[in-house]
Amino acid sequence: MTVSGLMTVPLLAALLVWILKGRLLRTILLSAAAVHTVLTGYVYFKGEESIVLRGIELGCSVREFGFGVLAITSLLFLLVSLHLCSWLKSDARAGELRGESHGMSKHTLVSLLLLFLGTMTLTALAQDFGTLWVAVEATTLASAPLINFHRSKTSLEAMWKYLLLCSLGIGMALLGTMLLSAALPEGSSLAFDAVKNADPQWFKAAFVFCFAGYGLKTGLAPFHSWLPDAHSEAPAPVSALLSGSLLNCALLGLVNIRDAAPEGLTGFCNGFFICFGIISLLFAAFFIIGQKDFKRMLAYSSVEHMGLAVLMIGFDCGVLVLLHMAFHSLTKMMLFLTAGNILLAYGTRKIEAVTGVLTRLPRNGMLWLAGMLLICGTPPSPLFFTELVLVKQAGILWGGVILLLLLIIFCAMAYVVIKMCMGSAAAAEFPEIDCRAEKLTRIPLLVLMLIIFSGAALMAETIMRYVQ
Amino acid sequence: MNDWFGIVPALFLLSCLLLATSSRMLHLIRLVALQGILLGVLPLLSEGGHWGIAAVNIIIKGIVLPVLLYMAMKRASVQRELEPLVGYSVSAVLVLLFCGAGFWVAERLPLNSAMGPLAVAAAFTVLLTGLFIVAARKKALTQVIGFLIFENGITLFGIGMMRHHELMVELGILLDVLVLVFIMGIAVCQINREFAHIDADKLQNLDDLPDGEVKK
Amino acid sequence: MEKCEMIRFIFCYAAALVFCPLLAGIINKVKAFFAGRCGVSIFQLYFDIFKLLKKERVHSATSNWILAISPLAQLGFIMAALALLPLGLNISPLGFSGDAVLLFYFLGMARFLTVLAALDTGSSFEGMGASREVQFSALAEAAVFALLALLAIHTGTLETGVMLQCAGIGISAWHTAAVMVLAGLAFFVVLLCENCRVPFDDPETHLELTMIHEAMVLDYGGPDLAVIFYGAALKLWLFASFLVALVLPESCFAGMVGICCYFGGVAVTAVLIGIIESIMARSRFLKLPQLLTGATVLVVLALIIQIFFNGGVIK
Amino acid sequence: MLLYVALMIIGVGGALALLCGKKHRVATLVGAVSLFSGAAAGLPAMFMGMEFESFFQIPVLILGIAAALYSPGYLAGHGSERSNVYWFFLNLTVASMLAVTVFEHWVPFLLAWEVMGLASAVLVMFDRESTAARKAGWLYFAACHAGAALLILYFMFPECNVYLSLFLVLAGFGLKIGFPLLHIWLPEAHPAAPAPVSALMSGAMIPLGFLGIFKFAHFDTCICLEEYMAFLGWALLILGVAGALGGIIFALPQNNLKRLLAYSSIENMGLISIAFGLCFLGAAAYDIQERVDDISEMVLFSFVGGIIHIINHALLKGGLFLGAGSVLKMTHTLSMDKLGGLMRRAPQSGTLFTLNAAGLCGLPPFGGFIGECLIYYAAFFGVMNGSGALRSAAVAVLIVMALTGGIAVAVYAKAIGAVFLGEPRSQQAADALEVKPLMLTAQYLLFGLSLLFIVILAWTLPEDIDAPLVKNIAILYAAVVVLIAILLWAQRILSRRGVRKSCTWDCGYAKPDARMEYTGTAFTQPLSDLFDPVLKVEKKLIRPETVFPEKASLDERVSDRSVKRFWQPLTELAVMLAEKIHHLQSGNLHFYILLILLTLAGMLIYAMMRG
Repeated sequence: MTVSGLMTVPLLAALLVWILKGRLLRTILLSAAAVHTVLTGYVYFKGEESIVLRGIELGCSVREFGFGVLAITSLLFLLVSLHLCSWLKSDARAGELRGESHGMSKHTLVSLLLLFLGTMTLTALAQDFGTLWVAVEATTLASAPLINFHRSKTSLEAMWKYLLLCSLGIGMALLGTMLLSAALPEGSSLAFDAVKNADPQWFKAAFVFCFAGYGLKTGLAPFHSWLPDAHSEAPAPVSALLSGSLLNCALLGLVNIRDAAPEGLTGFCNGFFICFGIISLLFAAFFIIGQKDFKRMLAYSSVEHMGLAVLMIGFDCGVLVLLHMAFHSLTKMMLFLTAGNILLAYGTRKIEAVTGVLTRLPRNGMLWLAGMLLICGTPPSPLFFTELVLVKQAGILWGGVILLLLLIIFCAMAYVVIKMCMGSAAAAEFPEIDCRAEKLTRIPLLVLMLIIFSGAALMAETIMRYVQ
Repeated sequence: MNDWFGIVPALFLLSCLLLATSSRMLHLIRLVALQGILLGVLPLLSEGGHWGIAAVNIIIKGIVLPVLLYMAMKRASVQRELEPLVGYSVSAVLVLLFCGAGFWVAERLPLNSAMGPLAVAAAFTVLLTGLFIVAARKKALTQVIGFLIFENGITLFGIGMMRHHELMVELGILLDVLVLVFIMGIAVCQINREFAHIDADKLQNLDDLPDGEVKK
Repeated sequence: MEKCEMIRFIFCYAAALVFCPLLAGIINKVKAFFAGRCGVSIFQLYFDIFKLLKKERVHSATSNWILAISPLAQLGFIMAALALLPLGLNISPLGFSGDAVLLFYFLGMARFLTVLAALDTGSSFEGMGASREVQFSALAEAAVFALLALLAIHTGTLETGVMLQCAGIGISAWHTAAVMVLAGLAFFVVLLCENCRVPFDDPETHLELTMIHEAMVLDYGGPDLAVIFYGAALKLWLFASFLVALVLPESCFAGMVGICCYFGGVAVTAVLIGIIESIMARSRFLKLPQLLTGATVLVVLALIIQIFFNGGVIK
Repeated sequence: MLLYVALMIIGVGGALALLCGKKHRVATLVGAVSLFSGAAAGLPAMFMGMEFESFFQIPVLILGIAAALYSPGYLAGHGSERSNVYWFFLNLTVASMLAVTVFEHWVPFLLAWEVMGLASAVLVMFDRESTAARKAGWLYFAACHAGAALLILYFMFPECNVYLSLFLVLAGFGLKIGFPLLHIWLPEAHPAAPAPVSALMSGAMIPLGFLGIFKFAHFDTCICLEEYMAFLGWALLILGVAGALGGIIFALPQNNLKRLLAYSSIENMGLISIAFGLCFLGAAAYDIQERVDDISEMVLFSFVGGIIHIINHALLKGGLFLGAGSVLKMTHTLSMDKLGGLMRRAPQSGTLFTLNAAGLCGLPPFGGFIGECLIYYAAFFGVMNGSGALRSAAVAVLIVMALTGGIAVAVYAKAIGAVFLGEPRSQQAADALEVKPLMLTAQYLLFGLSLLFIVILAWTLPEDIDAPLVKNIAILYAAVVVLIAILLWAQRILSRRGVRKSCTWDCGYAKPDARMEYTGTAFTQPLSDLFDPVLKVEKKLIRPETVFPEKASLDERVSDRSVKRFWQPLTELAVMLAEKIHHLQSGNLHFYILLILLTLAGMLIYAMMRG
């Protein structure tokens, strides 16, 4: 019941928004998001056995991997939809003032967003590889038009690349799924629980295709080409969702395929995870150096964090992956929303054109700086702890490499962010927009508080544990 | 009955060759439609085929998708692929190579179905041809067609393996493909409107190249 | 400490305070002798000091308290440093293990005050002098501490008095003698540098551009200048005492002989300085760092000999 | 326990100050009072039970008090509208520094360490519109992060190769201490930060690296303790020698007052490192050497010398940085070529700066001498009693320390001369006025404590350590002070004919002005010429030409060699690599597809090869 509710609420709401053409937009969006969150919470506390989809057993007391993703998605969507309404107004106003052409209509955006939520929910709830594939492909379809919100040439291009590359990738995943079913004994289902005794040879082939397919959707380098385009061109709230939720959903595919590995092949699979994790870190590091566009920088940071998550899976860090994903999602969402505000006020995504954010938009500047530090795992960011455990698991050699790459990424990101935040600002082009951008910091601030408090609590607990 | 098992994959192989060497959009669309119908028919030839799915398959892949593509072609007013990245004669040779690769792979797979190696070999050929067309053609519409071919190859592979998904999943896959092509069709039209051409090759504004680099 | 020794030390200290201006007189006499002149009186510096003391003080309007207190404070530090030395070859009652560092840092403080006072006037010439002073003294310091290290190894103690007494050019072994000759030579160079004698500086010069010490005190006159002259003389006495104690062997340290040796030695040092000033010209400023580095190298050479032949590595 | 209370007061006060928001007066009050009272509450704990950590806590607490007194005046007009942020991070910095000294286990230690770096980095960037603060902030952030990364590796894998682990611990803590090559953030961050923060960072924060090395080096788990300590000792000694000499040489040509002080901090950290290096070497030789007692003296003296120098450096350098802050406050510039003559305009600040500088040069009768003297003493013992390599090293240490001391005198003479003495070189300097009394109080406090510290040392050090030596020094100090007092009293006799004021004598030229003065750069030019092989001063010379030259100028610029020769090429390499790699994201869809297919093919081939 609850599960079907989780699925139907967003879809119904999407339909409703579409039919009502923008009337009651805010109410429907918020209530749908709220209901979704409440239902998720309900599932969590009730712990309905029927929705036990599949927990990865990494030797830790992880409740549900899929459920974790669902919870993150739900929470993120609620926060983003709270942000969205006022953002839409400000964006429209800014477009008006700058004389830009009109983008997608509001209700299309909202209904697509709700649809997007529905597909992501389906992904998180999927119980077998077939459904998972359908759901992941559906997320692509629901999110692609969102990228083209502003209907500019570049956003169209980003959407096209996103569509084509992700479909290609997801096609590979379909092939992988076929191969997986070939690997199984005749007549067995593809449910996550049932996939156990796959034929190793077939499984390898299946694994490679699934890894490439879902890895592409996750944005692992060198499959990441679409990611910076899509994430930078999408409007800020959509970027937040793409980076915060969608990547996690895709990661679910990777987690599940690894979990399906027959005995003796886990090492083989882990090798891929580690290798692509490191490559992702490497790519992210070198693409952030010399980056010219701050939203693209954030996108590469997402590549980095997906790399880290994959590394955590590869090094058997257990529940940590989920923790990392959760806090990455929150932090990244906050950063994307802030980036959206800065973009709103400055009207450009070019790093060199943005200086003195702290002076011109003090709150956004503060958020931008703090967010950068948190995403790079500076304490009290919870990511610090997850990265710490990752390094511990990885051993001194790989740990050293990971830390070095993280350091490079930090240096490059800090350089950009500090350069943007400090310095003297040019006078505001439209003071009204600046004012609006400052007002749009409520949700990011809330998220920042949330992250810092949970991080500080984690820190206090750790300190207390060792001080005694 | 067994003859059909031989003939259908052979038809697929032939279609691949034609797809790779044809420059006219209309031809391509027709060939894809043919492939879709074949895909719908094929499961019926074996035992345990599902009539419903077959019908939906034929309707969507054989009729709806080609129509959508045709409409997009009309709206975007593209007739032919003029300057492919890889020439047509080379493409033909490559398809032959793909075919060889397909047979090579199929021979090595532990297959136990009646349809066996031929279907799998054809599937691989179709799949690779699809990928090749996506990679080697400039027009956005051709790329969509290439993707469809790729998808057809995967489906053919599934049929060749005699594995069936659950009904919902099959339908889900079909629905996804349908929506995908629909959206891509819209995108093709938009690209045409915005850029006055639908060369995907010209979509190169988003990059991370250092300043002052000349694009290749 | 025996009372007798204490009295002897106080006597020597007082003698140093009284006789130090004589050194300048001796040097001038020697120079006059070499030039074939009869020269000014050996007591000339006393006359100068008395004359200056009677004048009024003139300070630059730019200057602050530093200029005013500098001469006397310098004098105080030099006197304090002198009190740590074995005068008349008696070990100073104030000495303690490790006092050598303090001694040279007292002198350093005196120099710091001179330099600051020079800068206090805002004059271009005095800045020039100060700039040169700090350069050479930094290099001289290195030579001095290398020398102290040598003495510490040589004598196994860190109290300046004992250290200097135990040292000395003996005839016991060739390498000990060699070490001490090298050390004495190096310290003599340091002496010349620290007291602004030829070849480092020409105290007689009248051209501001070539001055070091004299340039720094250009703005002083009257009683202040008297104190500075006196302080410079006392500092020369201090270095001469150090050199004498360093070079003389342990055998010359007893009773009245010791005191005679001491005063004689100081006078001989002055004569030596005079001879050098007569036969040498001031070096170019660019050459001077090389000279000081050379002194350090001499000491290090001595150290190597010392360590190699007198134990150390082999021990 | 008292320390925890202090920590709480400071931390809570900071948080409260942050909550004050725009009411900056209230924020200042809350922040300053909590910092002052917290630090004051912690001080008694120092004397109740002296532990090793106490020597690192004392600077933190005292400089905390000084910062609390100094900051309100300093901030007025320098960003007081954001004083809530300032006080929050200042208190957080002090609290985390205390926490660093308190925690025994590495996990909380590392967390506190990171927070300390982070909070102080925010303070470094407090002046949000300046380019220097931007650069410094970035560099400092990067240094903190790199240090943390190295330390994480060090702590996580205690059983790795001994040399690797030693490298990790030395580099990790060395980044904070400012060992040569790792020091590059120091000369950027100190000038950019507000003065009280520079004082706190230079005086109290960077020596904490030594605490880390002492506390967390694997003395108990290493296989061969002697070898371990010997290696650590040699490393510290070499780094110390290079740091001391390099730091002071690079301080010579600096034109920015606070940058000069920052390089001097590198020098002093070098001295302390030399001390601890000797200490470890002695301890390593302890068992091998026959003459155990002599070597143990060296260990004791170097250790005590190092510790004392840490405290002295904190008090004196703290005072100097506050003095530099006052200069900035008075004149709005730190460029020595625009200053001068401040002693007349702000005699108290000038005098304090002069005295502190003399102290930091190790000149008697001020505080700094005792620590340096003990290090010298240890080196002498090393010369006398050490075995071959140690003996030569000790000789080198002696020479280097002497040279360093000499150059330090030059450096500080330049600073005092160019900033406080002579005639003002700009209108800003001419218009300067003395700073507020509370700011002066902080400086008086620091200087007074540095004097008091001598007395405390002389009479509280246990007899068996080195009380005779220090006591002798203290007595001599007193004697000198009395002597000079008498002499200065005698000055009145000299002045009986009166003191006349006149213009500076300039070779007969009657109207000398500020343009004729020797500048700071000119003052140190002979020495920096001497060290030009190291410094590589970039000169831009316009020679005077023709008989009546219209224009002549000499512009000198010094860039840090380690930046230019090591870090800059490294970053350039990274950027170049990045540019190459950026070509992968060319925007060409076909290329992307090709890349994906190639990767896929690679994966397939690998998968087949694997079985």
